[in-house]
Amino acid sequence: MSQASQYASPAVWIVESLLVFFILWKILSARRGRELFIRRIPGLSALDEAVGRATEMGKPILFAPGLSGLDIVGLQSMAILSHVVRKAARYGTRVIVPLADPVLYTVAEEVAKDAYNAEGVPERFNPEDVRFLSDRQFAWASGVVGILHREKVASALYFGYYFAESLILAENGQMVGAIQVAGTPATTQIPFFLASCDYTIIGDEYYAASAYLSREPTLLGSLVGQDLGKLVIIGIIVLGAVAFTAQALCPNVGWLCDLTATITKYFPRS
Amino acid sequence: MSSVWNWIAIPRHGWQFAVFLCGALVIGCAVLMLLTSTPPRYRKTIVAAVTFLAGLYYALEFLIPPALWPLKPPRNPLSEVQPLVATLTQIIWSFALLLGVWNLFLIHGRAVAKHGRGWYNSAAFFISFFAILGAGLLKDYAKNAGLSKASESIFTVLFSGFLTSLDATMFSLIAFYIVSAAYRAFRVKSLEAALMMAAAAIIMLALVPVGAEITNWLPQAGLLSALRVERIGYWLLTSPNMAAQRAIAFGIAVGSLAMGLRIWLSLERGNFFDRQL
Amino acid sequence: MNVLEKLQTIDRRVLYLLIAAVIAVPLLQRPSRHPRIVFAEVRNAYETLQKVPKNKIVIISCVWGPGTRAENEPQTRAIIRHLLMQGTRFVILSWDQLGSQLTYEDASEISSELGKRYGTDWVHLGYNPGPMYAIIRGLGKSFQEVFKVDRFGKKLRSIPATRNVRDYRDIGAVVEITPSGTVASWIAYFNQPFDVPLIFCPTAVMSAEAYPYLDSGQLDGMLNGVIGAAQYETLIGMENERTYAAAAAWALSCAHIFIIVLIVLGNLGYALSKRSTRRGGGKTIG
Amino acid sequence: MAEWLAAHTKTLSLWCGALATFAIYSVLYAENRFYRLFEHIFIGLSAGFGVYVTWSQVLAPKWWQPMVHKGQWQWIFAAVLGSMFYFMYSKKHAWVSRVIFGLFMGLSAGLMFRDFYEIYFPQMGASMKPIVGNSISWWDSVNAIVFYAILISSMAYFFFSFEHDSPVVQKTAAAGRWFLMIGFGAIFGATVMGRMTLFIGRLNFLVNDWWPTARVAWQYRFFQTAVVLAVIAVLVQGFRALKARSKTFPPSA
Repeated sequence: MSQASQYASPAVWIVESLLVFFILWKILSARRGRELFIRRIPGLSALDEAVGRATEMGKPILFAPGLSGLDIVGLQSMAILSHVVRKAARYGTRVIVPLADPVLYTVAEEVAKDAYNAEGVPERFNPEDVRFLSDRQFAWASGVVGILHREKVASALYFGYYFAESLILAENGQMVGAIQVAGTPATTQIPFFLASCDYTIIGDEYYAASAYLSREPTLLGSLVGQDLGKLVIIGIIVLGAVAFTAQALCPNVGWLCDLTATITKYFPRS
Repeated sequence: MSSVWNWIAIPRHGWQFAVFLCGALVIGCAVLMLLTSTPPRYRKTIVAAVTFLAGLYYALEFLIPPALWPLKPPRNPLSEVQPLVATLTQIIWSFALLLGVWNLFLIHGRAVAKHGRGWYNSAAFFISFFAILGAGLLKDYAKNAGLSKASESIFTVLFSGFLTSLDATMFSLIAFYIVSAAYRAFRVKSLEAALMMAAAAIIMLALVPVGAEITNWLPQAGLLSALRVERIGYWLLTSPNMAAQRAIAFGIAVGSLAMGLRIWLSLERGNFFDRQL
Repeated sequence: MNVLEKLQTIDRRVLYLLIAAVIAVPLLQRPSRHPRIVFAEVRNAYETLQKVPKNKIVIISCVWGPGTRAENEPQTRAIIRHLLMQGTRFVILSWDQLGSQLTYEDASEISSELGKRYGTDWVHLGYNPGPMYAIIRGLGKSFQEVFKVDRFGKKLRSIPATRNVRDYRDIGAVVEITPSGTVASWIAYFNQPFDVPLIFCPTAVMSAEAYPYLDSGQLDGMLNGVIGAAQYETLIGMENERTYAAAAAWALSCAHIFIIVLIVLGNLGYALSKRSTRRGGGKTIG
Repeated sequence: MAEWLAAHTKTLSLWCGALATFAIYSVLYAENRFYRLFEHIFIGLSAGFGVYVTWSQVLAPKWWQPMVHKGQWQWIFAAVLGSMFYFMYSKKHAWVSRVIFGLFMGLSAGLMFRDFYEIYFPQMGASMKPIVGNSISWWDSVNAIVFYAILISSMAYFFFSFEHDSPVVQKTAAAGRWFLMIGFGAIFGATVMGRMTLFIGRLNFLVNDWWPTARVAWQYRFFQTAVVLAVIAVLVQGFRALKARSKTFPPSA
């Protein structure tokens, strides 16, 4: 292949500038205070139902952020935790939060306390309900299993980064008959949650859910910008498909052949 | 300019080496001292600038084709130094590998010192750490042939006996959890779960040799052969699955571009990133 | 309470013993029969390596360690055997501290079995900590400058197999054997820009996500877990040998059927218990 | 001593491997002391081995030797930069480590433009499939239609910035979630296969590598005694664990 393919072609400049422009434009305008719209995703209603059911039964809720640490996934899980605790605080339902990361533990404690304060019931906050169990994967998992059984949890919410322990938790949640709602960007765990939970928030929905709840401008702007970027990609694909179909239908038209050759040059197929 | 550079690049030997090495160390430490005493309000700017400049290197290396550089013959000078960047980052990065070790030393050192519950586990950590490190270094550097040979045997036992078995067994635990979850947790509660499990079952059979045996009564060619499990499973993998995975991949493509921009331009917000440095 | 409902209360440890028994049978028996069906992507991988010119080398990049040895080692061994048999030189590059030892042992064993020699037929470049992007990017420009020495600290310029390797022009193919999402680095920084073929040997967990890249031709072939390795062995003429990969393929067959049966039984019992709950009125589980 | 060790390395490794395997699998029965001990040995060994390999295969040949033996004194600057990572343990000066982390984060972020081009431009190119045409079979047409239906609806499912109120968008996105299930089914199947293979690997070790040596050892009286004692110890320990456990929560947990 020629040396040229190692560097940006004009097509790269056009497409990538367009994407960068959309993303930065939306992030910056969101940060300047413009209200951006994101739709409410269906998984959030399932979350509210789970809180409602625990209230009806008078049993606690379990909110497990997986093995997430203080990273983007972990922090977004805290945004969802804040929402759940506020809802539950309103009805006086307990939320038990077992953690596997000592740093995230301090953050979760703050988040829970703030949520009770925001609902005007600071006295209902029980520091015992936010627990650091262990930073070892299976020790953490067996700790959570213990909580599921002892506390007779009515709703189990799994939001964060999960590894193989997802299976152990979902199995035991099923055994105690809890309503289970999960959300994780970990692709390999999504199928297992889908198979064992009542509702699962999949892939990018996880980021959308937390941006929707936290209203953090950078996240919102970035999501909206990404949507525009995906539209650009769909547009390119549809135009390309039309060109290639036209060329396949009329293989002898010169300009169509030139057009498809140009497309193949800029969007190379090995 | 280039003569200064050449002067720096010359290898030194004997007393000159010692002088240059010490000089470089002093300069390095001075820079570090300067960094530690930077007033807090400039710190974020410095981190943002370093991040931006580092990103700029690879960005320009790709975005500006050789023809646009004012150089003869046309070339991208940033591409030329890539092997050097590779070596440098590799060595600096390997210093970071000891970070995790330092962390473990802190945790287990504290546990041993406190003599609390399970302190002997932490002691076992230290013993095994130094045993394999010592055996490894002795087998490479010991002058005494007997000692080096014995260390090599101990090293092999620790490595292929304990370490590889422990690692592999830890990973394989998940298989058991899948088994009990398959029985107790995977419930077809909704149509979408049913669809997923059906696709999974067909693909699981198609991947393994027994899949081909199950529908062996169907012909190998012709219209009916399309119903063979391995054909359906392979079609599911290469057609609908491929399309769904590509849709996810495009989402990741745009998502990682957005994430990259947020990091590169230090746009990320949230309590972690806003903390005072 | 009928049988299905009783089955629901089985202790999980019984299930563990059952799966062990189900898998142990084919392992003890060690059947020599290899899978009859060879997927297109495995055949493509074989043909790609077959076509590598004799004056070029193949890079085998191993990210795996003991954790996924059961999947990645058979792949590594099959590829190494193929390359040694047809006399294509290769270098092994390990990104895992423990894997660097294991891949060296594998290659040494096969090489002495086939009467080949370290240094002339193959070279092990030792452990590389990364960052992967910088190293792969630099590799296209200068192989010698990025790697410098082999795992014993010997200069690559003085080793016959690697003496004349300058940059991407002397690399005939890359084989990436990995349990994690590292293949994107090879696509983006080496194989796509320099148009070098890339074979992907992932653990099964990641294989489903690779199909878009096989479709676009960014990957020239794939060995899916140990099944891919068993199929590859069929292609290199080992279809009648009692290998681990063949036994594992049959053990997997049993395991998959066992799992599917468990899911079906579990769901039947669940459906029944739900029905009797409804009849009994208001009895909730747990 | 050295000779004896060298002669028995293989047997010793096999026995240690079997011991380690049983120790870890004991957690499947219940969390226990034996498991915890071996878990810590594992952490210690892998950390120690990591330091050894990093030194012997990276730092010694690529950093120490050029610096000390070839007089390339400039390499000392790499150590200064590398030391910046360790400031993260100081509360006061932790920010210095952010500089070096920033450098590496910047480097990998800068690659995003190339990533997007080299990885996803060919993906877009490969997605431009002709639907009908003279040289296209009906089966290819079907596959192309399936492809577009799944690609577009699945992408629509992940659009968040507009309300799904029009029935067309709503139906498309709903279909998208359905199609995604096939993809997740494929991941499910593949994951089960991968995890099972890892267990097969361990069982293969026990059955085909270790068991033959165990059968040889069974000829010795002292070994038989040791096995009987070990079995009794395990049974007693297991019984105690079971009793302690049934007090806390159901045994099948």
